[in-house]
Amino acid sequence: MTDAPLLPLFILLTSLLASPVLFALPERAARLRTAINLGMAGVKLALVAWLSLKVAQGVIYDLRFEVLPGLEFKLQADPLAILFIALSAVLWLITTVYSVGYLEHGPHRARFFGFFSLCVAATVGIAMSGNLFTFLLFYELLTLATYPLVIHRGNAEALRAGRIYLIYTLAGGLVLLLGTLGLWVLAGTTDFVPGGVLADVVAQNPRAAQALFVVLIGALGVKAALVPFHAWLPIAMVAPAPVSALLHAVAVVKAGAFGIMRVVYEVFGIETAQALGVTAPLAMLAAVTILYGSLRAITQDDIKKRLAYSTVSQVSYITLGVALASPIAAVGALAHLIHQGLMKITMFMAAGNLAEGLGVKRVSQMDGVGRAMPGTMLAFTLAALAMIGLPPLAGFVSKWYLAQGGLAAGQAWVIALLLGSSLLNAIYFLPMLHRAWFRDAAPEGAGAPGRPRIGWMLAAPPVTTAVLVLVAGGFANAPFSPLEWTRFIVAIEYQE
Amino acid sequence: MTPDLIYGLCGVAVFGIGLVGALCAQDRLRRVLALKLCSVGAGFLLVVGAWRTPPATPDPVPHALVITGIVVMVSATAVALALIRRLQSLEADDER
Amino acid sequence: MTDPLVIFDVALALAIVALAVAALSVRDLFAMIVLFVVFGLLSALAWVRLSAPDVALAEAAIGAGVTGALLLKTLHHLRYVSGTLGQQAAYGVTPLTPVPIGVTLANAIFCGLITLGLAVAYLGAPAAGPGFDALVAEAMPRSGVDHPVTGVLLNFRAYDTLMEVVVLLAAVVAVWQIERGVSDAPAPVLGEVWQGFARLALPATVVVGTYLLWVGAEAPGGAFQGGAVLAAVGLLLLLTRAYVPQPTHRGIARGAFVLGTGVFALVALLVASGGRVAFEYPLEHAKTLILLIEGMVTISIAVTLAALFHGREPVAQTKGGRDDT
Amino acid sequence: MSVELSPMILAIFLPLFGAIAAFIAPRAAWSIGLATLAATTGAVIWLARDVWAKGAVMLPLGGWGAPLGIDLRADGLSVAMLALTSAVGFLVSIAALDSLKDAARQRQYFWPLWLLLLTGMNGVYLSTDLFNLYVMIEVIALAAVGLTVLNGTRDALRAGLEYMYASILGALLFLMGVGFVYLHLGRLDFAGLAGAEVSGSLIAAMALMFVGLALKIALFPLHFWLPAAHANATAPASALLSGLVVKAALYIVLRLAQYMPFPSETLLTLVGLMGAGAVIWGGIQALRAERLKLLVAWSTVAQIGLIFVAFARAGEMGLTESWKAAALLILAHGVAKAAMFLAAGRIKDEIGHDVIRDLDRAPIRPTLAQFTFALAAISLIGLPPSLGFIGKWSLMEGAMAAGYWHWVAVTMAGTLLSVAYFSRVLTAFLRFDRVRAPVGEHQGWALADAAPLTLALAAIGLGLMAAPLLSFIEIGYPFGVAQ
Repeated sequence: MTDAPLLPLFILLTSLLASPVLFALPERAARLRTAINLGMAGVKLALVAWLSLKVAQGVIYDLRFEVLPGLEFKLQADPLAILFIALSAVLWLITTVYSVGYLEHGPHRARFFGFFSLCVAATVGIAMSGNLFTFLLFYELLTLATYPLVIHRGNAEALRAGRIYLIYTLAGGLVLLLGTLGLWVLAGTTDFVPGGVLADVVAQNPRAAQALFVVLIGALGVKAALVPFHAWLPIAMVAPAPVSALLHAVAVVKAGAFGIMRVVYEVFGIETAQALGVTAPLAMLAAVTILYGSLRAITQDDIKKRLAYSTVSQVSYITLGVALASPIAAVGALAHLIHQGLMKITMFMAAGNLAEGLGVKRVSQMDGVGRAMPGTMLAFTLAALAMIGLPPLAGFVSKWYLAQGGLAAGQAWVIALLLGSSLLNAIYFLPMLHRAWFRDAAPEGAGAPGRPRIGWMLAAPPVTTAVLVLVAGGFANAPFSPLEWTRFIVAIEYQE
Repeated sequence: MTPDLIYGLCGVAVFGIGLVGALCAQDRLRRVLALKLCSVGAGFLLVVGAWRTPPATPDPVPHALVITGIVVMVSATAVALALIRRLQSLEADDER
Repeated sequence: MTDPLVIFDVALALAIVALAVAALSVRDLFAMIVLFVVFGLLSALAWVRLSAPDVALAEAAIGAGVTGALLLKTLHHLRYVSGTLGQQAAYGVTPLTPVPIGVTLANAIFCGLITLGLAVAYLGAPAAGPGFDALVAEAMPRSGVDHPVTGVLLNFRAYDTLMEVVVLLAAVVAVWQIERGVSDAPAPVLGEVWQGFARLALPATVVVGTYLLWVGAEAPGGAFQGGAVLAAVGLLLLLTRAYVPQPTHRGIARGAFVLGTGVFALVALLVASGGRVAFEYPLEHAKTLILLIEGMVTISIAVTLAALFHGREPVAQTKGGRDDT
Repeated sequence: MSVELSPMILAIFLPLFGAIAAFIAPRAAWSIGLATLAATTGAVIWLARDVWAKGAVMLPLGGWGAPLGIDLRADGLSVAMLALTSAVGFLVSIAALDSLKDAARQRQYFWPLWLLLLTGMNGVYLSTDLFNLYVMIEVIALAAVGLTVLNGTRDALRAGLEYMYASILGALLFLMGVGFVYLHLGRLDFAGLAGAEVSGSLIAAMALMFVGLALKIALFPLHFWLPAAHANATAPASALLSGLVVKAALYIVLRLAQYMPFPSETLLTLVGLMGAGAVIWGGIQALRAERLKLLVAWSTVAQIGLIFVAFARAGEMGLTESWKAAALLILAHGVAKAAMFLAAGRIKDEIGHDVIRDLDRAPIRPTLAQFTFALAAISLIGLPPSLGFIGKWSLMEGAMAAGYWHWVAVTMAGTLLSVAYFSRVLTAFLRFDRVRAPVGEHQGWALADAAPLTLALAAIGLGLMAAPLLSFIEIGYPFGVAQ
């Protein structure tokens, strides 16, 4: 059936095995570390490309391993997994470059890159999990791998943030364990199957199924930063910039959103979920989160905090698209999984550059930074405009499909929601752009000229991702574009 | 009133007295003694269980078990007493 | 006709219980130990009454005798280090923190309830119920010995007995490990009259011990009782200072400690051939092997019990107590 | 005439001869010890192959056969416990080589005591006779107390004495129970227990034996002796005590439950409640502990509680499955706790103290030991994919399926508590702003870290092998006897 059945495992191992090697390297072996990092990221990208081709040809990858009687550790490479893996592979490479530049002289680099690798491995594992049990395994691994990254600075503030992060995510993990067990006890399987595995249970015991839905979504909602479980995300901003970038773009919040997708599409099945009457409340919750995140973002002066609240809002587009239960909205949701990642990572890396190069950490300090760091700010601007939804950028594409989907599902309020949200996006992003480009730098402010400039390893990554934002939007209909791939997935999930 | 009844109850009583001592006695030496009382109580139970109305001979297996129990108990007692002696020496050093 | 015996039984049982209570409640620790030894002897008497002479011998020799000696030795040590050696009575050696009477009372009531429960359970148990009687009677001819208790100890349940000797070995290893350095308390010294008596008693004791071991195959007695009596020899030697353990004797002592265990285990292992399993002595050699084991075990028990009484490992006498922790 | 060896006999006699040799020749004790451990491990592997191929195996010692004689019996569960003991024991021994290298006297006595302890534990796992179990737990008790006070400090001696009292009392309660079994049944082998009619004296026997064993296991509220004893012992001794010794008594409980019918649901619930009390109380005390080793010791109290919750998780009807969850947790805790105590010992050695509050002030960071500690914590908390997680999963699965939500709640509360108390330590490892001197992070890459790290990795990795592990411990259908 396939020439390399273990391909998904190899992809997982590229980052999983890199991790102990990176831990063991002495602190000063910086070149070797960078070589291993970039090498493995490159290898992984190549393997993912190969895998994508194979999956597109209809090859099915399915690796199983029995952990307890009947309970399997299962890796599968379905198109939905590929979407997420591809995102993580591309962004791992870019973020690695950025991290190497960012931490050039910082302490504890061996530890940092070890956990960084582990974090990517966990993300890949989450993407390829073939059942909820395996998903849980990697979901907890992700928590454990990101915690040391969040508190990397090792000071009191970082530790406080880390504690809050840990409380939220481990409690979420525990609830997910409860949900997984519940699923196992109710359905006798935890497999992800398009169309879901709970149709019988829903018919017999809708109460239990509803409770299960609440438990699972609640657990995943912690990482997806759904209101009211979002509080950890803005606090976790004390992490170093590359960590924040990774957290917001691929790793943690996306893992939550991705999990919600799996649960709605492949545990319950979209029709079953709709019949159970749980999608509408989920859509409402997503809508509330979208508005709440945007509103809170407006008042933040700290750049990273503003971006964090923006993430709270933007990631919920994905949940919204899933919950609307319309294929077109689903296309928007899936595309947004990618697009939001590209946009947000650009902005975080740019914010990191501002802090590193100019010492600018607050919106109020941003006057004139556009002239001081034109490349970085150009990337930032592009991403911000894409977020707002300016055509033909990536964000516009997702919002367009979401709106269409809302109409198709007979939920016209979605259009109002999206318009309102875009307006709010503009309200908190445009002043930043205005300050950066149209105001003069304060004479002795942070943006004063003469400060040391950043190296190419910091400058290039945001520009690269900004270009990707442009490409993903402009060439949305090209083969192998995220959007194209998304349609492929939706056809499977809606069993068309 | 047969001997097994009388001594059986006697054994249970001795075990109980030992138990009270083991839980309530504060002096280290006395606690060791209380434990020894418990073991004698358990011995009584087995010996009584082995007893058969004469002229029948008693069951030898429990007898062997009790002998084993006695040797085991003296070993444990010796270790506990060694601990007490060592501890007391160290504590006396502290006070000086 | 059994009336006098019943009266005797009841009186003995009451005396045993009373002595147990008295031993635990008397304030003076020396009196406590004396009461305890009497308690042990009376228990042994009760076991003789219950047709268990082997057990009674063991209890009198080890349970009351050796244990009493160990307790006295410890009390002596404790009184020495706490500086109360010259005083008439010793009321406890542990610094006590007062415990609320309520707690003690609650504990006592709790234990009382447990005891009551056990008594009820005991009364409900079948009297002279099923036992090993028939099995033992049937197997005795193949055991190699004539005395059933010895048969059980050294053949049917020899594995238990081996492990019991292991317990003794563990005890002496642990005691040597715990009590270290040079003793700070002088060994208790017997008075002169006692010394003379002890010297006279020594040969007799050796004879009694050896006899007990020998008759064990046919009549009450055996390795443990014999070992205990021989250990008494050791105790007397130590007390009369006729023998003072030297560091150079440690090797021999170690050898003596492990002798019984080692020989026992080796024999148990080596008989397992020709379709036999471990501990399955060939019938024609059973008596010889059992006597060999008993002899070696007796030596080990005697030396070990004496060493347990002596306490710490004999080390070179250097002033100031070396503690290499 | 050639001697026919049986792996069961070897598993008991090899450590016994090793102990004798190590005691007689103190200078060579360490090499004798390691060789013995290796040989014993070999015997266990041999036995495991036998059991795998033939199912449960029996050996009537002396050829008499139960009930007159004593039988040795090995089934999947016994072999699993034996394997745990020799594998963990071997690695702890290697770690002990390093951690005792500067203490000649401790080293001299460590080996004979530890090998005697091994004799006793292996004896327990192969025994089928109640009185024999009593003798075995006394062997264990004396050797374990000797190990507890190995370093001879006042705190260790005080804790050791309390341990001794508890141990003797526990054993005597057990003996009294044995007496009642004899009164009722007239025999003491396991087979005699199976299918015995429940009567007053049998209930008394069971209660006495259970309480006695609970005292030895340190099941709440009889746990008072454990924290001090395990916290004050020297590191390899702590690892053996916490990882292995309490497991022997736990195993007996598991075993007895297989043969004796549980008299009532209420009693099982009571056992579960004691476990729940341990989980909560142990967790709270671990949160309050000021020293690292004390924290680890309190976590043992909590984890033991969890094992009993697993035991009671699905009531009497679920007992045929629940013991497996308990067994998994026993194995998981054995491996992980040994790793954690060794790691804690390494951290204490490197930093010079184990006051949790000041761990983050230390300029020295024994990275590998800290990493090991974290891995062990993952297994003890029960995070995937560790064996601890699988055990917890089985526990909660059974409880949920039976609708016993209170046990699910207890488990979750216990998990949260364990996260809370372990993160006190883990956070200190990663904090740097309280250090005055430059931090040396990669220090302490000693060979001594290899053993605990291996154990910790095993604790995690075994989780992925739970399915074969479970099918192995089911060999011999230990519960089949009662049915």
